[in-house]
Amino acid sequence: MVGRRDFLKMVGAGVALAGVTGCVTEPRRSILPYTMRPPEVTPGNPLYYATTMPLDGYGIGLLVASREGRPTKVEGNPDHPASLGAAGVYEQASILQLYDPNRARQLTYQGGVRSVRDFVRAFGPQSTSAFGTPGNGEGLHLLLEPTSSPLTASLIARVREAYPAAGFTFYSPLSSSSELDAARNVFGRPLQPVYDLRAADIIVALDADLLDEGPFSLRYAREFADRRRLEEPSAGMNRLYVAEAGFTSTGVLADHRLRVRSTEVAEVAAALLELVRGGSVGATEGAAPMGGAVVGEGRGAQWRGNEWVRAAARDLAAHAGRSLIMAGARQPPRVHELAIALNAILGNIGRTIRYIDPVLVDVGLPTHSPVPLVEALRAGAVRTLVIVGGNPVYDMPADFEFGELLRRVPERVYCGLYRNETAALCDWVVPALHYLESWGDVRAWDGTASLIQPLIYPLYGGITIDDLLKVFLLEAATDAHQLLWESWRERTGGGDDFDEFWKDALRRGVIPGTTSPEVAVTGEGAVVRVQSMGGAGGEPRAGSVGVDRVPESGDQQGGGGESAKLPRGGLVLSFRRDPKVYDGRFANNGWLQELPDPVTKQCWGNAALLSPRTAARLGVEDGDLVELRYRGGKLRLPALHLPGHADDEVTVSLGYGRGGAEEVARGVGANAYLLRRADAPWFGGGLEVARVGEARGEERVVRTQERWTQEGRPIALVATLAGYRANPDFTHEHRGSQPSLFERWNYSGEQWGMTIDLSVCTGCSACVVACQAENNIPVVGREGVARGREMHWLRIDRYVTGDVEEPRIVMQPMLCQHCEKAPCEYVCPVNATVHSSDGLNEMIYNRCVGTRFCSNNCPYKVRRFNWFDYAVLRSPEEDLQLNPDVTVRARGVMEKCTYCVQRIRRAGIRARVEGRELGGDEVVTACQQACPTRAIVFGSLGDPESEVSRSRRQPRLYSVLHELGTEPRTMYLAKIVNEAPATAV
Amino acid sequence: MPALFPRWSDTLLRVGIVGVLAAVLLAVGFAMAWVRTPQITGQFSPLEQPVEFDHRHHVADDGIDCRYCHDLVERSPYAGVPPTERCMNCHNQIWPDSPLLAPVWASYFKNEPIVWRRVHQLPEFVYFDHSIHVNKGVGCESCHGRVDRMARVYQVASLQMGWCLDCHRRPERVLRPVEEITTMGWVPSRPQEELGRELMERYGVRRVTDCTACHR
Amino acid sequence: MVGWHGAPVEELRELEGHATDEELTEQLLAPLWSKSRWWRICFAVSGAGTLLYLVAFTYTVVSGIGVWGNNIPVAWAYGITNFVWWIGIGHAGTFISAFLLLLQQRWRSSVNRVAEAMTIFAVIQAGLFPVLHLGRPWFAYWLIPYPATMAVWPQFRSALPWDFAAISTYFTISLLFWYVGLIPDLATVRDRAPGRVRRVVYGIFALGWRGAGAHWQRYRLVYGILAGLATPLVVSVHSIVSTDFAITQLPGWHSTIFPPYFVAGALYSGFAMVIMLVLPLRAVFRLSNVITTRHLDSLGKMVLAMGWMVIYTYAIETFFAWYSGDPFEVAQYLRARPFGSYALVFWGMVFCNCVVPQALWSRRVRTSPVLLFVVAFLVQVGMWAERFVIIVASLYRDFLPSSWNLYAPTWVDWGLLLGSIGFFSFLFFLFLRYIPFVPIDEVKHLRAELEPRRSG
Amino acid sequence: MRGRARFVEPGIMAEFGAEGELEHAVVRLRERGYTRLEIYAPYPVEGATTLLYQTRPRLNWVVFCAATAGALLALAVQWFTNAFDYPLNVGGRPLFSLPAWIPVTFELAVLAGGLAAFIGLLVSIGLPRLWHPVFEVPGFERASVDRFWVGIDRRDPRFDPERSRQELTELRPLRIEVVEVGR
Repeated sequence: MVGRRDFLKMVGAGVALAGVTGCVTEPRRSILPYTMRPPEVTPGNPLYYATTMPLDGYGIGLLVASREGRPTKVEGNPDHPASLGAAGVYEQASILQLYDPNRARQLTYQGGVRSVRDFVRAFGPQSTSAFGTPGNGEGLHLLLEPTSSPLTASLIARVREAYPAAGFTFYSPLSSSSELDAARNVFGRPLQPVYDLRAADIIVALDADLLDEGPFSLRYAREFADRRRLEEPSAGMNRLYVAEAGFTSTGVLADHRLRVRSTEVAEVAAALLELVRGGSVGATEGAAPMGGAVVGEGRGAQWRGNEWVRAAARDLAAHAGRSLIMAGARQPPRVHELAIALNAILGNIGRTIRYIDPVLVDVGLPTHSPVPLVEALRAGAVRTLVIVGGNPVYDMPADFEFGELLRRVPERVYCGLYRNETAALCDWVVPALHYLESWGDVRAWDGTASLIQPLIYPLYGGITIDDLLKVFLLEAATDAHQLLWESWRERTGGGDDFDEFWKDALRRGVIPGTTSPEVAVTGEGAVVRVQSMGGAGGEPRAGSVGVDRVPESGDQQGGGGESAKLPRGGLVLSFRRDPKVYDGRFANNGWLQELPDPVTKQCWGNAALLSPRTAARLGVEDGDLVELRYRGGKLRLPALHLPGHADDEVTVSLGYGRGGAEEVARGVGANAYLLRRADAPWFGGGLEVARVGEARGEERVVRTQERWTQEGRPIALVATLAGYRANPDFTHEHRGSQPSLFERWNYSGEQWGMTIDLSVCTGCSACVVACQAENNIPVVGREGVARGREMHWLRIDRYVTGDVEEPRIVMQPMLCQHCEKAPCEYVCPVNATVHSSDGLNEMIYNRCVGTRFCSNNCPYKVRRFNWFDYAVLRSPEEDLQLNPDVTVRARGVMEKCTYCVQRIRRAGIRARVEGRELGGDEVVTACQQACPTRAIVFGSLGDPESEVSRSRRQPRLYSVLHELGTEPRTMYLAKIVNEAPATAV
Repeated sequence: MPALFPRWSDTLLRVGIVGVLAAVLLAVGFAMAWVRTPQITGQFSPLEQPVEFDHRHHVADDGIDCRYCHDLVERSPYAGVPPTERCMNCHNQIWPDSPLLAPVWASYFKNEPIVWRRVHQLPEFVYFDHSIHVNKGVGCESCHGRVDRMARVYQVASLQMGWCLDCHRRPERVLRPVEEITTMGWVPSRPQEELGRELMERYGVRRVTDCTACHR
Repeated sequence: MVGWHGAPVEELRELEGHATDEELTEQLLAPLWSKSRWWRICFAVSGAGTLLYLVAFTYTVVSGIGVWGNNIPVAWAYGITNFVWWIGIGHAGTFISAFLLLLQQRWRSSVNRVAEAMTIFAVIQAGLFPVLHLGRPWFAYWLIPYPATMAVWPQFRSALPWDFAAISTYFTISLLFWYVGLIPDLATVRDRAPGRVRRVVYGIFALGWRGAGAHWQRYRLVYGILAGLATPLVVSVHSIVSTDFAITQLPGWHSTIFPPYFVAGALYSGFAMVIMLVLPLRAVFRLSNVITTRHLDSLGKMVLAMGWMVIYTYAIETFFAWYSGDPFEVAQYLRARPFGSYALVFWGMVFCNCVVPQALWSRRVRTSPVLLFVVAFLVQVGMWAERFVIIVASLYRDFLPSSWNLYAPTWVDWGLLLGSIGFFSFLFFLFLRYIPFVPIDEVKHLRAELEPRRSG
Repeated sequence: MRGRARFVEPGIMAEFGAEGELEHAVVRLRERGYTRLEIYAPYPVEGATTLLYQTRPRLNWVVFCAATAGALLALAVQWFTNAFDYPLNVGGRPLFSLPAWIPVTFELAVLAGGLAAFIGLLVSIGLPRLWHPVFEVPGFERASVDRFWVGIDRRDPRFDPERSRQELTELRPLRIEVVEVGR
């Protein structure tokens, strides 16, 4: 989207503008009224539709705003269990994917354009295919993405009937079976845990990014935050222990974070279990080495890990039944088993955890592993491979050499959104529909089913997986809605009130009564099982939990496998889901590419993350180009020092270095899948790092924030809960009125203000994307960011505090502070930025001449300038996403956060038309709406009972750079960390 | 030896100097006047429309209320140009085969919109909301003029920012009871200013001159 | 001898070198008639520079400021640096003509016209940058309070309308001052020029000056009045320019010492520029009898004096930064500048502006054209660096470390800097070619006063 | 002295080679009772000038008034635009921000003053005037180079072509020229 060519485009676009003056009259536009206006549509006012976004098979409920028939913004559906009204970066950015001009537009066979009918002829009733009628499907294999859709499930079942010999595989590079395998090992059947964080006082996350990863993370973040938002010092707060290698959003909020190699998390878990079971916790305070429970062999009892484990164990013991231990998807089943055991012992099961039957189709069965397919391919047993969604050629473990295998398949079909790496190797390429264009259903993590309804007529044509399956069922394609409607009619047994039921389901976006029931498991049983587990095969040995010995990291299956058998001190390579492009499927999304990584602040690419100490040991400078050598694979990418990262481990994001036909994604970052191995999907030892030289040009790390520290300045304030209670007034220097020569401007009526609670900000950046979508903020591309010209109105500042070795991170969303004594205003020569009567710092784009004086005088540097005509970077398709309530800024003007003034004015007009005053909490800004943890509160200070007014009464309130006397309307609540009382043992 | 310059050159130079200065001043003055003329504002020029729709007939003769066609005006930023079906409500009975209605039928059957030309055109960076104005007693006539006397609708007001501000600063000079919103040629029963102030009181009308009231 | 302060007579004896006024006149008019090869070469070179300027200028206007290296936080960089630099250079001219006139420093006579021309051309350069650096230059006229259809006005709390007023006033007054000073000489050219065309052209600009007693009387009065107006103006202009920075909150900008600081700096670079212009002329046109070593000496002393004012301001602002104890000020002055990413520029500035001029303590340096030129040149470089440090170094390290970022110039930035120098010299060479660059009447007047009076 | 009469229209002129001679000539002519004399010189000649013009013109007052007017205008405009016509809350600053208005006020004062001075000069010496009888005088072009001329107004009560020529001759000028009233 923003390459060299586009730079020229920007430069060129100027020509049109050059010499434009104020008094030119533009040509008459035309008006095209409906011929028949749909009753629900009121041109000029947005309509909201409930739908659901499927991601790796699980649904997240959404409300999508539609303006005159074009979806413009994605928001969370408060009624949906996985959303609760919040929306993450993927959900919100998916709307840009809908309009992506690079999406596959034509159905092709070996490059030649074909019609759907041709496709049906090839595989449908008169199929000439090898497996075709009346065959039994011998040689037919379908490679699908994991799905939980009841409709799809039923179709799959029918396809299986029709072709008993047909093979099925469900693959997604990020999904892991550890959790279910562990459950199977422990409970004898695959079960899926659903956590209730509201009920947990102590949470221990073992390499689990519960706040930002997984199909229920939005809900978990909300629940977690609800137990953390301090109304007053005396209020209670949950405590979070995190053991992880990289720095995740969860690590950011950790009260006690242990940076430990991914390979050693199992040891930590084991030691934890040991202490908790030993029951000695609490009793033997400080009675030093508890049995042999010294984690991290070779580090000695001094190692901080011991302290962390003891503190966690003590807390867990003290909060039996009100605690929670979670293991991350990256960890092998072993760790999950230990977690289950811990939860069982502490009696958390049934209290903070309930188990339900798995939601995905076939989940827990071998069809969820790519291995059988790969073997079949190697054996040449597959004659027709149908790949629906995903991008296996790109994201299968490198040692499968899937691309090579695929080439050998005689008949290859791909159905997906893009002409990606996989499409390039297939004869048949069938464009798929975006979820915002299609009918369907999907289930959330807790089993709740919800409907997917289209917001717009297919832009580029295409079919859904259901349509595709119907082709193989030799059935004529029926109307998608009809199909869905019928399937649910029979599922619910019809009934006269079905139409009502259906309408309601569509409106609310949730199908009532579909949430999976809890499966009763007995905690005791679990513990017993853990202990009595036979040592067969890769199964962990019984003793491994016992006090007598700590498992070697080498024992770990799944995680390390053979590869992990390495001498300590060797380097571990660790892969992670990218917080922006996920597994690579969003790599063509400009918003996400330009979204700074929550912790590293890197845009447009990935890097080898490693701790400064390890870097020093390897002689790798920050920003050097390094070569990773791992089990025969090589990968070049820039190194990036990440304080707080585990030593002797290198983390790399998946999803970059794409080679498909997607213009934005192509050539951005390095493809870490090339190093991924099937036996060690998430981490493994034996990595070598070689410094190549200084990274230049396209390989350079591009970051929106170079600095890690606050340079000792009081910007993002942090205190411990104890400290806060001891001295609740610790922010008093940073608030209150400042002496001023001017008498205060008198404000009346609605007075807008915002309060941001740093205690619950994970840095997930949902607000940043929300702002981008709501306010038509352009993407400036790698070059632009490299030059320091990113346009985000709302950025999240990340600062490390405390000890350099074991840093804490505090996230500070930074946006226009709407200062009452705004420094930007009095320096504007043309009155382009002034104050409104309701206390907004207004920015009038059409008056701005672009002196940039305001930006220079803005102490918060939240103003953004249109260095070029960025509008030309948007394709006509992407223009359809633009919010008609917000001006698209011209070249050469300044812009900034307006507190979503378009929403304020719309609400104000609505209220006054209805002849009432505007409520203090009636207006919701885009960022506030998206925030999963409700860290952002917005409203009128004029209304003493509004949420924001109440937040202003908290003692930990303060304003940034208060000493300057700018009197910001955006204020912050200092971050409170809930450290365990006497951690020092 | 003769002088370098002839005698008349004096006058020539002086006239020249004065002339140039005068010309500059005049040019500036002229430019300022020019941008206020209909040539720039587009006032008073009826536009050729795809359908020969005569407001005089529909409003004056038939007495159809503005809101029958422009039905969004009270609840949307847009007054709303009626969908074709709206025309058909009457015209499938009245003059169904009038040649003037040919394009309307065409639109109706082909289900293709009639492409009207915009008469009142604000820049993209201006956000005008009809609903708030009509609900607070600003009559259609106040901005659109006597549409009931227009064969082809044309723009009456300059629609320049200064013109907007006049009302926003002194609404009492135009406000009318909401019942009279669509009345053409309405005359206040009492002195406008007095009535206006009372209506401001009643409807809670404020003097809105915040920039973001119109620019977002 | 009337009003002969400043220079002891004997130091200007050289003026008597020529037998008659006519010969002196001829000598000073010679450059207007002669076709010097030097001039052609210089003119061609400066012409090329002007072309570069046009290219960079057009490219910027057509494509947008994005073609510069600016970013957030460094929203101002080369553009404003060049602006302040040029306006500073533009100060010495009027200062020499006006202020020294009031002080009756008669040695100014030989150099003031060059200085004034320099002022005007420098102000032209300075005036272009603020307009060019706008995001939408075609709306620059919005800074003028005129009754617009949008009924919105400029905002006079901002320093930019002040700038606008100051620069346009300064340009107008300087132009008038220069032109008034020119009238008698234009008359001389009118009466001496070969060929009717030239005589007519110069004649028109001479407005029919007859050198009558009445003319001279009013003329000297008005010249004095203009000088009286121009002197406070000179001081005000750079003070106002300094408020572009001083009225903000930015550490490194937010400082009450800025107005005097900027004026001193301006005169500093201004005098240096005068030296750089005068010395070559003196050599090329063999004017050592008119522009005497005494002139060089005085100019040298001025530079030295101004240099010390600048040194003082550097010292005092750094001291205050430290003394204030304000962490942001301290970080800016004691860390970001001397040890930050632009430390090299900073130390270069210190060397050029504080160390180099000390050479001027020696009379040998002051009176040696070559050495003097080198010093002046380095001072020029130093002053540009100073503005760069003030602007960029303050912006790239402001309040929130999260927004800190570096600035790197593009070829357009360089093109505009060099191009503006080219354009400046282009205008200056035109001036040399078509206007007597030494005020003939003043020199003759001075000379007459030096001569033993002839008895009637 | 009103209108044209303000400026001397010489009927006869004499050329001298040196400032001293000119001054001497002026002194002598004054002794003979000539009241309307004018001198022409390439540079200001204090002596002769002071003899002819004692009164100092009131130009400085003109300039002063103009400057004051400029200042007031500037203040008025700034008050009207920022505090009266469209009073906007700019950074919480008071509408009437007098200190901020000083710079523009000062600049406009200087501008007005300067223009007044310049125009005043031209008016007070009757320029531009490209043609003037004296330009018809042969050799007058050197008045701007190195010659010094004295002229006697033909309206001078004592003026008489013959006598005046006689009296000028006694001053031993380089030459004497009668100025035709050019038609």
